[in-house]
Amino acid sequence: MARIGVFICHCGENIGGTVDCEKVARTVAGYDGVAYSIDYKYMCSDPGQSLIKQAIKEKELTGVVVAACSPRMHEPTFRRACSEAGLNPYLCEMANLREHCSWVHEKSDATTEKAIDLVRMLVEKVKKNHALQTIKVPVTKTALVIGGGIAGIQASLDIANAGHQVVLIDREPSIGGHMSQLSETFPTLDCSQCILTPRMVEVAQHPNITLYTYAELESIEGFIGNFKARIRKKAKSIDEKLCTGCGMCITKCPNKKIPGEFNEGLGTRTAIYVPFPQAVPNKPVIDRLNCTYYTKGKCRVCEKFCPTQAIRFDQEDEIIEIPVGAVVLATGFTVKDTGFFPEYGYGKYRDVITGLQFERLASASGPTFGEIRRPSDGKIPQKIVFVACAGSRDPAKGIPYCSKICCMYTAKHAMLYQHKVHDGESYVFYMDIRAAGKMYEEFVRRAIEEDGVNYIRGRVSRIYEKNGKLIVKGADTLLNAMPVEIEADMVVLATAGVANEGSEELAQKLHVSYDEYGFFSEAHPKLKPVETNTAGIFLTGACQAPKDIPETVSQASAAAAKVAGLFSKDELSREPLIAVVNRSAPPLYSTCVGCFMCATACPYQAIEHEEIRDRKGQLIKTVARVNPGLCQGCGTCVAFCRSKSIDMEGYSHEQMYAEVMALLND
Amino acid sequence: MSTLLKEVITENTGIRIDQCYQCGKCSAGCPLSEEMDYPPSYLIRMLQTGNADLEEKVLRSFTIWVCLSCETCYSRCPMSIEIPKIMDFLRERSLVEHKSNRKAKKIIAFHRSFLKSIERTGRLYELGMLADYKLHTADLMQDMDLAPKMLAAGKLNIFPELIHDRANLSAVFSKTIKKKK
Amino acid sequence: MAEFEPKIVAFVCNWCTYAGADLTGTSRIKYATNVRIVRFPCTGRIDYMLLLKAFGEGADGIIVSGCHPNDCHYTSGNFHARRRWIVFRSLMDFMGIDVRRVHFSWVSAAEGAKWADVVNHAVANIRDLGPYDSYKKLAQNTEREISHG
Amino acid sequence: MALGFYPGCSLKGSSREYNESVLALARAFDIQLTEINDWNCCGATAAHNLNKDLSFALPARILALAEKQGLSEVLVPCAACYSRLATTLHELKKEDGLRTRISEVIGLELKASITLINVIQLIEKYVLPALDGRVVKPFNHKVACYYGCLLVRPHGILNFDREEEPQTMDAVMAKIGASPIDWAFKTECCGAGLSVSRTSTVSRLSGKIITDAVDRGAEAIIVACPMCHSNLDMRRKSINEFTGSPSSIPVLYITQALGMALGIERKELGIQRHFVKVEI
Repeated sequence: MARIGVFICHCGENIGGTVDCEKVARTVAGYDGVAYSIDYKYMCSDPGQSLIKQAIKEKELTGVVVAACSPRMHEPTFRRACSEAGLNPYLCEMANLREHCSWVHEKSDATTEKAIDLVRMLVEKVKKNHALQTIKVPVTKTALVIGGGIAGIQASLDIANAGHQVVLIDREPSIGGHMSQLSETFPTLDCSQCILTPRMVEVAQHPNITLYTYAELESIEGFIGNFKARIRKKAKSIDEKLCTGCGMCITKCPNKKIPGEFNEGLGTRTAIYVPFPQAVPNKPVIDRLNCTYYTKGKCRVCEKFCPTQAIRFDQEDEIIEIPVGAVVLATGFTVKDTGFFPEYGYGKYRDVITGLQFERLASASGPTFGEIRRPSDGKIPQKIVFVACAGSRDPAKGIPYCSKICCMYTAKHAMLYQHKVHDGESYVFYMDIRAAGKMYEEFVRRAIEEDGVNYIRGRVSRIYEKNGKLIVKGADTLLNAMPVEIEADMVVLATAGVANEGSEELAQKLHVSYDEYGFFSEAHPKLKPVETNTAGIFLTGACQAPKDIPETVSQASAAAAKVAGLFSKDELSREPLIAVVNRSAPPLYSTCVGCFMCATACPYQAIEHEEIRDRKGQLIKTVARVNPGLCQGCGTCVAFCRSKSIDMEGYSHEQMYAEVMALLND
Repeated sequence: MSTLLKEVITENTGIRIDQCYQCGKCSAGCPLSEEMDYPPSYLIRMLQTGNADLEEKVLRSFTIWVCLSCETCYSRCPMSIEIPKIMDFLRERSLVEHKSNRKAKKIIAFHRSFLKSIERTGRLYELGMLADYKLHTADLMQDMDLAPKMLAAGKLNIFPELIHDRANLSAVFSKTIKKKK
Repeated sequence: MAEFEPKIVAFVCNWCTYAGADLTGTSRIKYATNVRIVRFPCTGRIDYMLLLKAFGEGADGIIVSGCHPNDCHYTSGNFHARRRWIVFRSLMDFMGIDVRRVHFSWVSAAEGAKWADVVNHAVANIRDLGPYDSYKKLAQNTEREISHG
Repeated sequence: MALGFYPGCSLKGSSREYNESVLALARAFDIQLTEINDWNCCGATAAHNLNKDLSFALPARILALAEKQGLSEVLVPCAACYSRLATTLHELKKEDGLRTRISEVIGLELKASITLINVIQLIEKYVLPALDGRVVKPFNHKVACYYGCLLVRPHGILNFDREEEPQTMDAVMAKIGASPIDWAFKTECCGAGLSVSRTSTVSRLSGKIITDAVDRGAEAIIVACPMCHSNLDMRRKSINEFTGSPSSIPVLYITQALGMALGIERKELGIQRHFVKVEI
């Protein structure tokens, strides 16, 4: 005979002000199997919890229903309290009288009636609950970090320094990401490479970090603590063990006119190349799409000149499989190119460039060795226009959000330009200046007040070329929207930061959700900023949304702390609310007929085949079995099962029927 | 019924004036900006305030009449605000309230002569329209050199082309622009 | 005569619609009291036979609601739910069950206001349709026949 | 090939040569054009400037007459008329209430089922596929294709080419041997509806267009809109006075340019009617 205790919470006035809690307690007390029923001001308070614990012991309760707020809020609290009083925590259920009743209805009899119904449903459900034990799973203490920009580098170093193994992969031939392309960084104007390259080297030399560049995630399976990642190491066409990075091959490669990715198309590279001089690892790869040997069948000049015979034209992609316990996504972002802007010439004007291209022009290691020169004729621009919000905050172009970093880097660009071209004139067209950050506002003011950058509040409507000048048509909205026309030598568009191409596919591989713009979604916008909704997978940096370096680094360290926390235990506890296939006495063994419809429905490959044999080892039947480590408890298999042989703990057929029946038969 | 002009605009056109975040791209691209008393984004700002004096200025502005409906503003507006439709609405409203800008007299006279010509004949009778327009603007000399050249080139009809069902057309006018409110 | 107050059962998933209904509460958006929410882990878990059971026991209407397509916490549960619903609906229709009494919708955890709309819409709609006694009687008679031979 | 035809007022008056060249081209490619019976003026800028319902009713009457006549695809060469008809069609399709109201105003049944095409679409669809071997006098000149406003904007309604730097006219001209130039004023406004009431505006706006085309070496400006043509051609004297650098660049309808390349008599194409002499 069930002995259920029901505890009605007033939540101060939150529930009590709308629902007649006393009446609920009184009514429920009369139900079959209810041994105790009481209402109280705050059930989640210490005295409230003591009330429950005491009742469990004194009334020898076999189940508990707490009628209070949403179970999404306090279910763990009350289950813990039950457990402390010696009652299996899974024999505790919550009725949601606050979010689903008192807060959404006016005070009335109907509201109290609904509260009574909700409690009755859960009383009937809890009678069918089973005592369950948490599931323990082992943890593989290796983290996979995807993406080797500053986010991935920082996360890898932090995890590795905490004493855990890290596998860092990057799809480019070198780590470094966008930060390695930057000239100087706001608001301190320190050189980006100077602060980044030591970290890159540290990654390469760290005993706990295994680095695979030119590598991508092929697939991943498993669950928190127990993933199995398959990584495609793309063929670099060299033997990395033999290559010394002497660079002879690069000097000799006859194919020198390929637009270089690192210089954002403003410089060229060879077909066998390292992206930039400080690359890590500093060993070349052959770009097979542009290599004459691969496209035309002959050349092999690099092979001839390589002093260590390290060139491998027949190398193939290699797939390696590694067990990991956690994944950190740090795949970064990209910026829209100038071709995205019809009104700014569809990218056809060579002297209309992106902010990232300007970084390369301003960088001492860039194609112009740090001199600001026009890509078209190499002349130093005397008049330069910067356009903020190019694509960002533009719903008509499909990018309604603010890209966050452009205000600051545009101020930096204008400043760098004024530092390098003293007699030059610079203009910034902006809509709002978003300089929220330590020393950020001061930085922008410096650009305006000390470096004489002309800020004009208005958006540029059109850019066209006339007699070698770029005509920029804007308006000054602080001067009654007066039209402003500037004949510029060069225009820099602070183009919108957008998700990397292929981010959706990657998210789907990892079962991580993403927003409509392709950025990965955090599990909670405020309280879980580095978690994803898939346990064991974390994110950091601009793959979640555009962000600057300080923010990226802090988020990377945060993700690393989460991973370290996960790796601090040898075993993980998991909720036992999972599917089970029934078992019964011989000769039936199970009602499962082995159709494996469940396996087709399961998104987690959690359904296994189990062979039932007699003592002689003779096969009697094959039935389904749920791997408790893999099952996430969605219950799709339960709805699919034709013979009702698979059921779900916590949401069993019996429980759900009991709930519905209780609701409709008062 | 709302009394704020911006809300009246929303009720009649579905366009939400408060969507504008004042980037000024419309004013920057408008070919007529420099001839306007208030460039488009500025005019929208005036409407956003809900200030009665500013609304009055909008209805009395020259802007709404010099706007050519070239649609450049709308095509580049990041918020896809249909400014030409707003201008259409404001013009009609300005006329109804007898607030049209003095400088726009000729523009309005032209539109009126144009419609009068259509109402009478069904199709545009350019010579008739021009005569009517000149009568109303007292600008007798305007385009005097054009007409003979047009006649010579066979570009001007001496007589109007009349459509058959002119009764139908005159009904259309009396049910729309001539409807008594 | 007092207005007919329909009994409506809502089968919702834990991750989107249940959380969305929580948000309706936190936002203090009011809606009709006629709905009782039954929490499932995922719409994929919902066995549509339970809908028939609910009608048989006297429900006048049912709401089924989960995550938007592509937003399922379990990746694809809501797609399974939708696919099975399409099949099940035509079966219900064929059997003569009034399919207008089942409201299928997507409400995300961020759509508190939408949940209130879904409920109010369903209540108004089912109020117009009137009590669903016919199926209840049929189901109970059938049950009696079966148990009494 | 049979199409409905809405010439509009300009083509019957001040832009007669556009009508002549459209008809000449249609004859050359066996396209039967059936004029809509008893059509009226679309209301142009004047109607939508003064009264919304009238601005829908006038084009709606035209659409209704075309439907009554059983025409399904209607050619509208005038970009301004096209814009009014397309906008009306768009709004009528969007809003059933409006359709009922306007149908009552015009006293005619209104289904809003017509498909409209402009002259360039006509050329792309019916002329280019049959063009092989028909060009006898390649139009080997540098041309500035001028689209103006109403051919491409608003894209949501017209769904033709792209709003910035459109290409379709350029592609057609290249097919008949011309070299279209890349220039900056393809879709800038010429002053259109202010032609009579604010001539100075027209001189300023059209002046910029002509100057840019000439500066970039164009030998002719190609248009597909009677308003653009009359502003750039008939108003040339005042434009020249305004810019201070007189230009004699001719302005041709795309149909005239095609006709010339096909060897059709210049007179048949109405070229003698231009104010600015066509000496190419």
